[in-house]
Amino acid sequence: MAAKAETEGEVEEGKAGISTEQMTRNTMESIKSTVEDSLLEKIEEKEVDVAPEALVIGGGIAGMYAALDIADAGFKVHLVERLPSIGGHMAQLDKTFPTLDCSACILTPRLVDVGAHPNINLMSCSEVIGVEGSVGNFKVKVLKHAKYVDEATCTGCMMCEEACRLTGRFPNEFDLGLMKRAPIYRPFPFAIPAAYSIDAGTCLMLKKGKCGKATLESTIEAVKKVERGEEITKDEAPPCVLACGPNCIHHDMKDETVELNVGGIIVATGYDIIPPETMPEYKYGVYPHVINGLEFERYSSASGPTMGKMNVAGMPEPKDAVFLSCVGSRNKQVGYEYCSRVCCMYLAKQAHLLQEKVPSCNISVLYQDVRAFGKDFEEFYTRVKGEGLSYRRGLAAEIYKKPGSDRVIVRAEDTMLGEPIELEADLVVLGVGLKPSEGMDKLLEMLGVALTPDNFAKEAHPKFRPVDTDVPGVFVTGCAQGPKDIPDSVAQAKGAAGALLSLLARGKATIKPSVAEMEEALCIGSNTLKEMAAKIEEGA
Amino acid sequence: MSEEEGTKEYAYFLGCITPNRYPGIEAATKRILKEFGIETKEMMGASCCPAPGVFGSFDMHTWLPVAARNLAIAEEMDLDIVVTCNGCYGSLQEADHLLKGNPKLKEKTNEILGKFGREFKGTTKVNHSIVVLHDVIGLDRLKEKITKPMNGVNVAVHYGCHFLKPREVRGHGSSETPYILEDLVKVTGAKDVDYKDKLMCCGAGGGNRTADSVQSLEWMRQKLVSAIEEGCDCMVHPCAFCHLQLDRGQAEMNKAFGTDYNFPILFATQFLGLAMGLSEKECGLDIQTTTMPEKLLK
Amino acid sequence: MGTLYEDMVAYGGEVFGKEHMETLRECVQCGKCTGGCPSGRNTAFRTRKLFQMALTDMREEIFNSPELWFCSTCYTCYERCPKGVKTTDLIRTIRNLAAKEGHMSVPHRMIGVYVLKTSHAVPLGPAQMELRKAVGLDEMAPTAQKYKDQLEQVQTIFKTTGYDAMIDFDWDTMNLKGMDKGGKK
Amino acid sequence: MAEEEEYDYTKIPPTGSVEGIAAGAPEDSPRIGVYVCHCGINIKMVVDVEDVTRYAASLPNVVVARHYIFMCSDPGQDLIRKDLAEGRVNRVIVASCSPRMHEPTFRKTCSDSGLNPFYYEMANIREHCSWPHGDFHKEATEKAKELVRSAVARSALLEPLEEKLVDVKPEALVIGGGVTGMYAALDIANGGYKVHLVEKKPSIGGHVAQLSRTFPTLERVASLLTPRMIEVGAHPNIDLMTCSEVEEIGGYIGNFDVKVKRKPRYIDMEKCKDCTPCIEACPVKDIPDEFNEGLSTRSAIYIPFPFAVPPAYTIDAEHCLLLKEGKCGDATLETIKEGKAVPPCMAACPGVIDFEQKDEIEEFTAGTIIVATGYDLVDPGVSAEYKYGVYPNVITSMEFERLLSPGGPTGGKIELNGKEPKDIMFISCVGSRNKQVGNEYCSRVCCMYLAKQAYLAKEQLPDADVKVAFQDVRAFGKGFEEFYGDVKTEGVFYMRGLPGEIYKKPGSDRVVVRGENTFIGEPYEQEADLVVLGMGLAPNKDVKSIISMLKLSTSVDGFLMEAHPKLRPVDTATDGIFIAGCCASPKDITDSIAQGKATASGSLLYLVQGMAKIEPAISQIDEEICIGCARCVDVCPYGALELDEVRHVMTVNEAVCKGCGGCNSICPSGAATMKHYRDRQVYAQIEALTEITDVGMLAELESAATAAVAAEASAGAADTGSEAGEGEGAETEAVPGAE
Repeated sequence: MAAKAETEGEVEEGKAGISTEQMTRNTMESIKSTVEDSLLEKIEEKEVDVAPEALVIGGGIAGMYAALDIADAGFKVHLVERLPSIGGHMAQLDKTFPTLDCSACILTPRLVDVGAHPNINLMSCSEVIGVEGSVGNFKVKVLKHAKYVDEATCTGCMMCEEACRLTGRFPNEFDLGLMKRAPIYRPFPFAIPAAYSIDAGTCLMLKKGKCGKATLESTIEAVKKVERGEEITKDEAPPCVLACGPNCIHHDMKDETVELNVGGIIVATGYDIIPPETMPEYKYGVYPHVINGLEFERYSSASGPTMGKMNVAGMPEPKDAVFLSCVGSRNKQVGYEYCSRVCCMYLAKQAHLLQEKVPSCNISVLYQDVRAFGKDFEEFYTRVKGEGLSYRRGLAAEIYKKPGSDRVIVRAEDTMLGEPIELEADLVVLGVGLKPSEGMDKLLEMLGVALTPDNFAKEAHPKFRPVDTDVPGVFVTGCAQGPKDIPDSVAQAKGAAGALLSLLARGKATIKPSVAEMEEALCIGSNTLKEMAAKIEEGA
Repeated sequence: MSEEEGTKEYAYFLGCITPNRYPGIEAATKRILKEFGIETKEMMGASCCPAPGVFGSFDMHTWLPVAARNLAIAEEMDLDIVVTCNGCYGSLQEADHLLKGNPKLKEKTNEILGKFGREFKGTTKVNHSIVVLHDVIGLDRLKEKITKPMNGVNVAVHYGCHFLKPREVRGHGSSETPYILEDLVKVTGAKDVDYKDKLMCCGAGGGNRTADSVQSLEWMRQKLVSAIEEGCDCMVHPCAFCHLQLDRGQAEMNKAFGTDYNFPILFATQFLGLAMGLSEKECGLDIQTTTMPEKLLK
Repeated sequence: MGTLYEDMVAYGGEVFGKEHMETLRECVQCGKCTGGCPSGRNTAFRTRKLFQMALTDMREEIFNSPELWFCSTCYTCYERCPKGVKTTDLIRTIRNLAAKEGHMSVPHRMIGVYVLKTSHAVPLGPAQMELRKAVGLDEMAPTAQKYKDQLEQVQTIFKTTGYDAMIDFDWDTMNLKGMDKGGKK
Repeated sequence: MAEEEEYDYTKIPPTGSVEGIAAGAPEDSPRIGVYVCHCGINIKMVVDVEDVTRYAASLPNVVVARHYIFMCSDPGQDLIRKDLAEGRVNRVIVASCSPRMHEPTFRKTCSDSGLNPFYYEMANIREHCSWPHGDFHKEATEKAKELVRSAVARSALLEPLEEKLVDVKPEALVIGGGVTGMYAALDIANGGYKVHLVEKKPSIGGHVAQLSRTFPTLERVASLLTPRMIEVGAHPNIDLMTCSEVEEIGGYIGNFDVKVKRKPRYIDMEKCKDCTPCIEACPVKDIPDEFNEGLSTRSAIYIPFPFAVPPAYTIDAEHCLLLKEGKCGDATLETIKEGKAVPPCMAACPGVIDFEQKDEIEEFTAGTIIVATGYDLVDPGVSAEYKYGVYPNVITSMEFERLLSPGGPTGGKIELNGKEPKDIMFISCVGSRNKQVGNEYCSRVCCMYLAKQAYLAKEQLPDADVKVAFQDVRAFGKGFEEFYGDVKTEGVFYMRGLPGEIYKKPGSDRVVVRGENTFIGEPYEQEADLVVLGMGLAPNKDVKSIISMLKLSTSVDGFLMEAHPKLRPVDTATDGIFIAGCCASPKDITDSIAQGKATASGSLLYLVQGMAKIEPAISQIDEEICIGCARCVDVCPYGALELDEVRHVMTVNEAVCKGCGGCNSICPSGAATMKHYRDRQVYAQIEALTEITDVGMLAELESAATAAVAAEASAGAADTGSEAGEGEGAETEAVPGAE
């Protein structure tokens, strides 16, 4: 059989060249005709004018960069951020891998750029609540939640926060609850916008209509009095209003709906961390020694709860620490089958930072595959390993408290030794993965963009159209499309900006006629569904 | 069948250890269920479940029809099953699950059962007595009957393996964060104490006790030590097979290792029985290896 | 006979379904199974390694190692496997195949003898009857041990599936063949 | 003197200020404001910022000195804005981090408030002080003072400079017609701007065109890529130059002067019908086909692959007998001209082939440049132990792609010499993650393309034994991990451990792979009749000239370096020049396209604006003393200097000069100086640094300043026992604080 095949092969060889040529030629013909077909379709397409404005949803690093490129090119950008400040998760990080740049330091200038850009209309505490129209002309409704502080006049002096009767009582989301804030607050010192806002859920005045002796009515009156230059007493207004120099606190502020008309939309809604509770065997929330990767960033950060000292949950600096890979990610069992792409590297970075801060600390990293794939990642991984911490292959199986001690024990197998191991530790860092941010699914539904099975936004083509969606004029970028690190997010964001810019620059977009066409005989000439329904009823 | 007040009946699948080694478990369980109006009917002609880790390990094609035969007996009685052993729970529930999900397998199994006129139809449901206590009777009703609260008693809960796992078949939620036994212990006023090896196997399953009894006892020793170190007064569990390992195993262990352990082991209904005013004797606790301290009996 | 993996899929697949068995191939050798294994920290049993050996078709090495029998089927690894590998069921399947090829210890075979004789792996004896009476129960529960026809049903199953032959059961002595001479096959 | 207390940074209030000794200075004199940053605690932890502030206030020309927790934050910048608005200061110094970090930030703060941004100066007391001297609190504080002192000395001598704008020609140049360059070109062209796309090869499409299917979606690459290639080829805004190379680039952002050499195809592209008779006629048929990685042969007249764009034939001058040897059969160039004998190709296709074509140089101006020059595969010879080239059974992953491709040499059948392999082994990390071969980096795509190839192998040959030897499976992208799982479920066996060597099985045409299965800890010997080496990606060797033309820098691994690895991944140090795709580092199609589109955005930003800012701190020639020796021309890396032959003096092209200072240092007459870095400015700085501190005098000055102190912190810090703030005439200010 083998011999036969061989001779056949030889005989065929000469022919093979031609027949292959012929075959590929046929393939080519078919491709050509496909393309011609699509060109034919193009002829029927209509062109519409593109509104020279863009909407970017999400003010993290991806949204910021998309907005900056479009704004720098001279087009108006509306940047909608759900939280009181832009900056996203990157603002929470201590240092970035693999260069160990201070995250806040490289981010802050860009925050300022976005905040100060004449072409960027930054709307914080805001949400997109409605989208209509199509490429070139999207009618977007944005709900601006009341901040109860006038953004234009607030100087961010923090006197209100100091004065607030509930100052330092509520967990600051930015510090993952590791620090406390007042109901009137700014998430972090270098927040943009720098203005304060009031959290309606915790403010006495907003919740109960009363703060001390002051009522909502008396407060509103008091603010007017101050405007007129009259004196007010502490019975008339709450401490924040009394302390506020520019008189910019308005407890009667209302939510506002803004309507925009934009040519295109970029979705950059980022990610949430996978709740570590999805893997209860790691006892997150049970033992204070077990923290998640984002919490580590806050502890490690000079502006964090411990000013960068590794006194986790008030404990002394750790003598032994264990970093756990793939918490949540690559785990079918808990519903996140995908790899989160950044954990290997952030754990390597964190292990390095801990080593630097607490040189005597014994550090182990438990992993299954070290995915050091990016530029200079492998080199960084090698360097970190060379610093004397130990990388041991094998995922942690479980964590329990060492009896009669305040330390914990991590059980795992060192798969390279083929032996089970027990690592004693007083700090365990969970390398939690990334999942789509809360509420993204609803937003995408509004936009008509589908999800991939991992619940991230579906791009038009995973390979060749990574920032387009099936909806022309709507683009996705950053972690909304799938987990990625900062440079990949930035590149993708600029990629989406490029796609949108080419639309805005040309000023024209093509629309498939099927979208707009209608059978005139059946048309009952109405713009809204309600009217249409009414007309149909009339007709009937 | 009504799950409201009034009489509910279950077919009580005894298995091997409950009736043949620890009849106290059988007695206590029957009494407590009856107290809440639940009748337990004997399953005439039931056999070994058979042990899932043992027969399942040797020949699952034998294991399955034997389990199916037991299920068929309950079906003939038109009753749901209640068990007092994780092995029986695991075996019967898994067999039920597999047979319901695989018509070909069911057909093949019924071919064998047909030789003596039985058939698996898939009409019964396998329940663990402890789950019946927790879910059917409910903590509130249980609490009403606690006459001798176990205040000040520190309890180490032991689940055994097949009670919770695999969760896709058992359906009691995450095996890492169980709650059923804890709830039952707390209802008596006792304290549920977290200890290192709480979720660890007793060491007996899967033919392990048979394969190498010494190392099987060593696992158990580790488990007991970790409970004792946390100041526990006794161990409460839902499995007759674990009971055999944990109770009789202590005597074997003392002999093998020259130790002197006597850590009280109680099946959950025995523990509840004491709290509900049953005597040590009525719960069969006087006829087992480990002895009960005054604290539990007062 | 195919590779061990193929045999496992064929044999275990009949009971659990092929897909259940095929999860073996998704193993990424992360070691979470061994890490939390109560046996692993007490014996030479290495769950992860067993799967790797199964995938590399090391049939003889697996079948001849006593560690194969040190899994207590506690399902801890089964619950935690990130890739959803059906670990415990795979181990039981490997054991089945090993048993079929005669890798079964005398004590393990004896369990079958008890069931064949009494329908119980842990049978009732006179002493235990006393215990039953002590707690107010009938001296014998109405199980198959009590009724010959019921016991015969259980025996029929064992005969049909060939379990009796697998453990070398002697119906005349109602014991393992050659047990009088030490029980070796 | 009182016993010195141990420095405790937690007691330093978030902000404070001290009036400087020049507080009353006239408006037209230098009035310097010094702003000391805590950088959270980065600086404050080591450097006593209050002490530095007091010291700064004691220096000449300083009107006010302040310290604040985050100078770069908005409230921090507000401190400066306020002082400028009040006309209090006309020079600004921030003592904080590296100018690389925040010089642009604070320059902008100044210019927003109407101060020429070049009146801004920076003292780096973080990277140069608090970070490296963490253990020496006192010495670091002294050093911080010295750094501030030198900045103050320089500040007084600064001159205003004007930032200039240049027009941007609304056209872009894209170098490289692979998938990255194509996508960059399309976005710009779709935006309505002209793009010159230069590709060296006869067709665009790059390496991607050679691939069989994509991971993880397993789609045919040709069917996805071809429509895009045709779109590029037919786009009215894209000037596609194939068989072309960039010869020369001069100029600067907005106005790059580009010369492109277009090599002849010897075919009239308009007339070429894209049929086959010329191929059949050509007598040279044994040229290894590059597109098929040499697995098949082609003739000297050829089309690289059937769906090539432009869809035209090319004559390979290196192999064409007529062009190489001057004679093909009876035909020579002469006989053709005379209309006598023609070579077989011309006979087969009259009127289309033109041997008279010559190299042409095309010149144009481009506003921006995108470099997308892609990658080379690592030479498989680097891992000689795998015996590539020795045993025919060992092939590269790209060769395997060609075997899988329906348009490949076997029509998509996996076979070697006509035989289907039974045992296939894929080896990861060949030439990647390997210091020994000089490539320490990970090539990012190999794990996944091997997974794909193994999957396709198993799909085509279900009975074959397919194994992958790996060290870490880097399945990091969207859908990758899921795909990796599928590949394994299909029966591909993943074995951890890189093989040590390959040898031929004696008496057989099979090879044996020796390795360790590290999961078992046992060595193995695996027989195989096909071994596929997972080749890594290396920097493109043929773009050295482009690198030097554009003055791009490369990192140690040889890939092009971006302006900032995190936040400026597609920018370069030179404005208007961008890099994208695998020339910057290995990446997959998706990530390359994203980057390609990102450079389109970077370009469009300038093209739409039509103008760009240029660097003002550049070289200046004092024509009075310039002797026209032109020595500076040699050292200038940007080609910014030119000799004015008539006046015999040097001239500076202001848009090209980057202000590197090379000319300044080499100029014998001292005619070349740097704006913003004048000798006197730099010397003043050096003198201030090297000045032997007159301790007595300084102490005097300092105490004078302290007397006029006010360092009132925000309310929260007032009760922390701050040592300052008790002087007379204390200037109390509630400055926005932050904690």
